[in-house]
Amino acid sequence: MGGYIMTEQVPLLRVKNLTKIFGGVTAVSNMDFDLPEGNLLGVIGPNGSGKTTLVNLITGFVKPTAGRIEFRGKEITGWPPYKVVGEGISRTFQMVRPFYQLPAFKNLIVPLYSPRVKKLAGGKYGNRDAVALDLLEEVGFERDAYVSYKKAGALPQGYLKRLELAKSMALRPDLIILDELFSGLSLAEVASIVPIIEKLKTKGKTIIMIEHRLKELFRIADRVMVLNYGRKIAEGRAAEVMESPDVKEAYLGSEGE
Amino acid sequence: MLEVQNLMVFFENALALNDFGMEVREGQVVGVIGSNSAGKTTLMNTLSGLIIDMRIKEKRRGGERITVYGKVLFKGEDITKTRPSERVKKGIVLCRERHPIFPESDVSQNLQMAGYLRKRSEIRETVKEVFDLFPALIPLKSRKAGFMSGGEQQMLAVGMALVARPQLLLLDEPLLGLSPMMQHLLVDAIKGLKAKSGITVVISEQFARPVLPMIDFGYIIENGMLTLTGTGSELMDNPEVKAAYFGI
Amino acid sequence: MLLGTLIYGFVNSAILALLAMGFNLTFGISGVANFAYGAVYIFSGFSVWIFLNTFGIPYLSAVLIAIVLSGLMGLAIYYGVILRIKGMPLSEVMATFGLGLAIMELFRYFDFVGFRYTLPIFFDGSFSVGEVYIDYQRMMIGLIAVALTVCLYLFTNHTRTGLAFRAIAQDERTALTFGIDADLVGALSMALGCALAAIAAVVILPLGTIAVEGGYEVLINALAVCIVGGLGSTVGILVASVLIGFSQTFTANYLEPHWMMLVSLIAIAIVLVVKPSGLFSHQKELEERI
Amino acid sequence: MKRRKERIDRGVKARSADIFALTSYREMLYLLIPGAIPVVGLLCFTPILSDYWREVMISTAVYALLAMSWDMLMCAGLLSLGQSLFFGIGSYLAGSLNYYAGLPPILTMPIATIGGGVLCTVLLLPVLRLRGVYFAMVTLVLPLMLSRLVEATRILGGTEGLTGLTPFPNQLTALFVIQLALLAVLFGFRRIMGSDYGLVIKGISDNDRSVMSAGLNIYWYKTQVLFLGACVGCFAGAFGTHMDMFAGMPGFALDYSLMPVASAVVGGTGTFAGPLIGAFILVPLSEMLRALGALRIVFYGLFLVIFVVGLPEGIFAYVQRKYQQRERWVDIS
Repeated sequence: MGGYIMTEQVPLLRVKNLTKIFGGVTAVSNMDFDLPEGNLLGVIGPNGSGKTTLVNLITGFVKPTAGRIEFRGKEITGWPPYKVVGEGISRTFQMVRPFYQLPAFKNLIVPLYSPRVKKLAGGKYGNRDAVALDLLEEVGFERDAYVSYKKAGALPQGYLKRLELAKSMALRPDLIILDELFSGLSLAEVASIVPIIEKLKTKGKTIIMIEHRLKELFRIADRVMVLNYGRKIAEGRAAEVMESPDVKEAYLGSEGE
Repeated sequence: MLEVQNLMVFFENALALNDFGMEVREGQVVGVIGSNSAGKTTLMNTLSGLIIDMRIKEKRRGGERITVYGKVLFKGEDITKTRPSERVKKGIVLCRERHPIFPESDVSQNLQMAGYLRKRSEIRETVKEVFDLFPALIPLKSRKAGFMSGGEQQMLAVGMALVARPQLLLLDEPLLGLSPMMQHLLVDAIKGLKAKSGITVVISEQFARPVLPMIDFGYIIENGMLTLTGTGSELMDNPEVKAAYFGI
Repeated sequence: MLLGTLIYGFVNSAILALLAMGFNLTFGISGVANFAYGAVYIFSGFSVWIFLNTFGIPYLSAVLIAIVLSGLMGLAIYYGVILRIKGMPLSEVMATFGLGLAIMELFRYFDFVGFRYTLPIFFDGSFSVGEVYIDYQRMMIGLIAVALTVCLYLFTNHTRTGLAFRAIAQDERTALTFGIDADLVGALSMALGCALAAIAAVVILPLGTIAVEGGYEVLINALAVCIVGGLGSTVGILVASVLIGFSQTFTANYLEPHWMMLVSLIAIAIVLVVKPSGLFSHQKELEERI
Repeated sequence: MKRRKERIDRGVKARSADIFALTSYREMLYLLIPGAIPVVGLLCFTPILSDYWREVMISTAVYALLAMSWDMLMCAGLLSLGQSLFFGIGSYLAGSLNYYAGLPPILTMPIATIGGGVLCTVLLLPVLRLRGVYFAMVTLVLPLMLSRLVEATRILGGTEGLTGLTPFPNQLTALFVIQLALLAVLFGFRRIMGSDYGLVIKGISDNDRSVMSAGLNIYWYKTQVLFLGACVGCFAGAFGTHMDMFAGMPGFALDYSLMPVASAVVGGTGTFAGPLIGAFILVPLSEMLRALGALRIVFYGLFLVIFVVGLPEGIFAYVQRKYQQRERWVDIS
């Protein structure tokens, strides 16, 4: 169990004995982990190992069967999503969920409208359109290009993923959970998004990334956690984790990568 | 076996496929490689005839106008305007992207449904073959498909396409969202399929790495246009392909 | 008293289940809420009456013809109206409702109003269980409801067309890739739904008079049962019709009859508040999973 | 020669997204004319009608209000089949205030509007979590239930209802009251939906999980929309009560539930102008069909089918598209 960063203060996120059972199938069982502030935790595991359910549990989209989630020492187990966001946790969806009928930048109006943003902005909303366009530029939409004004339904996947990222960033969160942000993106697109995440990290944001793209993930992750059948089978630094025979068998198959 | 000539597809004013042409010989595995929204799914929908159905539905709804120009020839016969169900009868079966399964039915029912146009004895036979190909599905026989993991669903989806007894199997992004182990498993399965039954496969992918080694011929498509063609190894050695799809 | 209530509660439930079956079938498969359902019900009732009294056709053949006619009417509605607006639920509801309105009021126009519009019962006579008398017709309704449920279950789970029905219900575009023709299956489901409405009509209507207002009532009842049970679920329908049927009968026997409607309405409201997607809908479980 | 029909937004439309880009009177007119049509049409045209048609206009306006209230709920993804709940509650509230307390219409109508809005919102609060057709079912059932309750308990005049209520001073006053209300609701709702708040509402019906993950309590927003819609519906009810000098069980009748939906479907949903147009077609149409006597409802039903099948997107959506887009044939080489 090496590789822990020993700190005295409370971790940003603490998950204890988290369990979720769906119609007889245990999706997440007895999950335990701590996430110190400013860390980037990578979560990997085969399909159906409970990664997305874990995200849904933390963000309140699914209520846990048992267990406890603490954020900054405050218990948030079973809170509805909007309250969890209010505490400073935001997420992206694996299957993007934009408002297809709205122009790309208008998509960001909705998160910018949230009470959290209002509180952080000192009670003033200001010109949301301008903020939205700035955010889009931050995630790689070209400034003043037509693409920001296009209907989200007409955007290619790469832009939709960026939009999804921008939507979670708009909430000014302390913890961002990225659910398979890179899935369905080409290498070039992934390469252009990685710096955005690195920049978030240098700004002191805590990030959980769920990924299949190990190469990119290992480059930026501080720690990696491996799930299989709803259980944590390994946790630690990337290199150490990948040495574990359990992980090799469960995840990479015989060949490895 | 399959020939596509000057295919152009418009979604209202947006051009999804521009002057696209390709050719598939019997027994080949052909790859269509391209990044997101390059037109791969549109191509697959056009080949399987789904686009005809989409056009009718959009028209009824007064939505986007879909226009298709060009020709699709299957065994020398023009099938550009043939309905999807007729195409399945002729042996063109598409496995759509993102795990196309029936979530509320169990695995064996899913396989039965896929064999709608085939005889019962044929279904029984192919279902057995599918279980041979994907032994992981056997213990899941009576599990509701919606409760299975993405990888299991994708196996099932490919299995369902096989039950429809294709001569030409179209796989639309079969590796999307799968873990490396699942990807290996599927690629192996497709290779085995080709070796065993000599089926013709068109596979569309955005990840060139796992696909290129197994294809006989590949088309690289960008923004709806054909940019490169060549055999699998030719493409793998091509510096541009390397730069774009291998990140080297 | 209690035994009688139980038995009549069962018959009442069977009637509700019969009424809801066709509506549920069409909705479950093609996603079309056929608001002309009540009109089809009335249509088949009147057509049997016309065949019997105007043309003098024997009862059984009149019934069969009426059922086939209703099925054909379903086909006609599908190809004539629904096909053009498929995928827009509200438009479907409005168009079928308008059509149903036209059909029912046409009967009123031709003066099909009054007590003489009754159908003869199939089997005369009754028998007694303890102190309760039940007539054969009511018993037959119960039996037919059970038999039809079993047939439908077998049909949707074990025949090719039945499986195609369920495939279309779950994912139309994927079903299309296996050569299942969505329009054809949708039309068939509509025809079958209307035929089921006709069957319900010919067995239930002999208990009372055929009235245009009955059409609206049938539609509301079918809707209530389907939604409480969870749209598209066969088991749900059975449970819901038992729930509503018994609650109605109990109110009628132990409270005053004019509370009957109120009690069943309250039952519906409570079920929906407690279990928001109906009693037996799998949708929610699956949705949570994603 | 291969050809294909192309749709292009008119230049003015593209520019009008940004108000400062308007340069000429022509472009100003382009934007203003559609808005002016209902104002001019209602306020100037209807007073010259005969008494009978004024009466028709008034009941049309009542239905149009209900239809717009329906559309407001629809914007937040709440499919209501029970607009008669709003109508009935507004009607009974205004009626009993007038009947028992003797308040004049000028007081009963605002009280019934706000009070009814609160009451309806509270009634529907427990089912706000229901989606789509399930919400529709409850809303369909509630007014039926209330009218049975009135019948069974014989409160509020039972089946007889409350009669002899204070009418409006004259027909023209009533006409202007309802038409001003109509215009206020039309432009007010359109304004609301055009704001950032409206975007959030649309977001809820489009993709509620996305809104939830944006840190907004969707149920709170749905409650607000429900209140807005209910207020408008209750106003219609209160107005109708004083118009007919009667409040009773017919207020919960299915007519008031179905007509708004029909209007919205015929006119096109989500625009408020659509339901308005729909109501102004369907209600006078049903009056004109009176000449057919007993066949009236038959033809009415058939017209409904024809409208829906002929223009599935709705009249307003179609007109708007034609107004804002050009079509032309282009060659494909």
